[in-house]
Amino acid sequence: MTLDVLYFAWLRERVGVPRERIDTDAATVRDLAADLAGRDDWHAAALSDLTAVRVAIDQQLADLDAPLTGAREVAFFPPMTGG
Amino acid sequence: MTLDVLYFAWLRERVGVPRERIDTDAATVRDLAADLAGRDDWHAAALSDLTAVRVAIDQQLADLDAPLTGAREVAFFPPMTGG
Amino acid sequence: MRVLVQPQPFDPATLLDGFGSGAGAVVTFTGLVRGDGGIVALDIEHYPGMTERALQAHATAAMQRFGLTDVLVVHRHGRIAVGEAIMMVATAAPHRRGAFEAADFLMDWLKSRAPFWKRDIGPEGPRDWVAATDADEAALSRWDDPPG
Amino acid sequence: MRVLVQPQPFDPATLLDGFGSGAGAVVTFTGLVRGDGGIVALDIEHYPGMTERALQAHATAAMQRFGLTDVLVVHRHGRIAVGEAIMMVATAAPHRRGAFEAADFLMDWLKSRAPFWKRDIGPEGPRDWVAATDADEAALSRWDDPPG
Repeated sequence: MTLDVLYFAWLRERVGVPRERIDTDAATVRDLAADLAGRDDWHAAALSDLTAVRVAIDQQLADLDAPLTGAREVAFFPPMTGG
Repeated sequence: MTLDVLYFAWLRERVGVPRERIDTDAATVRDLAADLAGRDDWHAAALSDLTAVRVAIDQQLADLDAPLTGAREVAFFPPMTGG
Repeated sequence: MRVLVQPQPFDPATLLDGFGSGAGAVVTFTGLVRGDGGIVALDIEHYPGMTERALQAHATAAMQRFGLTDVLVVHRHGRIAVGEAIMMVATAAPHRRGAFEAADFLMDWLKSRAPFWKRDIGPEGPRDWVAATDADEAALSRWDDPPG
Repeated sequence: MRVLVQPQPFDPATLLDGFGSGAGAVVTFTGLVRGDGGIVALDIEHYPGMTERALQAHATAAMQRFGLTDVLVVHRHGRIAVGEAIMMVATAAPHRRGAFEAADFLMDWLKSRAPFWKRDIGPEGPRDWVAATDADEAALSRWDDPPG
């Protein structure tokens, strides 16, 4: 499965890119984070601890255990602090 | 005692004047209303039933039983409906 | 702090120019005349002298109670056509909670304790004086306890 | 209904021209950058596409839940200097309660669920990303039950 993965705020800074296109066999968001964290130190620094990480699948907020079936775009970011 | 008495909204319309200077021996606001209500039909129409009447003494909200000692200006009006 | 009681229309943009400078949160409330029941205007009567003093006192109380950095109250009297603004309050505070609560508090007070009386004006002329509502009394009683 | 997400400063008077026509109550909330801790600006990052969609969805939800006649949300992104407005919400309703509650609800949501992230900028450059607060989470949870 090919996915666009987006990073925001400090996750973007740790990974080093705002977005990337990747291939993965991950079934859930949590699996995807583990897959990415195993790829290099930068991804590991961003994604090995998901305590303060929020996710969206195709621009909708989602749980870490949400399935990736049919997903095209997954985003990882810290809790929002708008306003 | 000489007092300026002011009327607002429907009390003003019933009495027929917005303000008047009167002499009275009334000890409280309630006594004053009774004194005025006894003077003519217009005052009676405004002041014989005080259920929906509010009062101010010298521009401060007051109770009907508040004493008039030292008062210079007494106002009678319906509950406020501002804004 | 600024309190205005006037017959003239007011321009919010002019009044709010520079308002809340240094604050983090500004809330405004504007009350407009609605055309309910086919009315064409409202007449607002006030108590010259007492009205200004009461508004000043309550604006000052709101500043202290809610930690405001600034407050503005403008209220018109006389005849006000449907669609026009009757009044506006603006509150400025470091954070949003204080600004919201202060504006809400000032409005509840203005609706039931400020010396204004209003009557509906139809195409045929003046109608009845608007009666005070239990809902406005209940709204004001929310503020009897210190804010949470 | 109008939702704007933009880097440019906005002019409240222009955006509010004609807003709330026919309503009885208009509430606005404006959030401004405070100079706490010697900061000179904020950087606001957003998620292009998702941010606009989420704001549209919540503005629509607020319209329905609070019986609004109109709603406006404008939120900036990029670098915003101390003293400048970050965002504004405006709500219009027949009566004051709906307008106040809707603005309050939208702000609580914007602070903790809208896809924006901010970091402090000092004279020396970027500082830390601002952490989410328990207070903002608690504020949002007030709206879990239907409004009273």
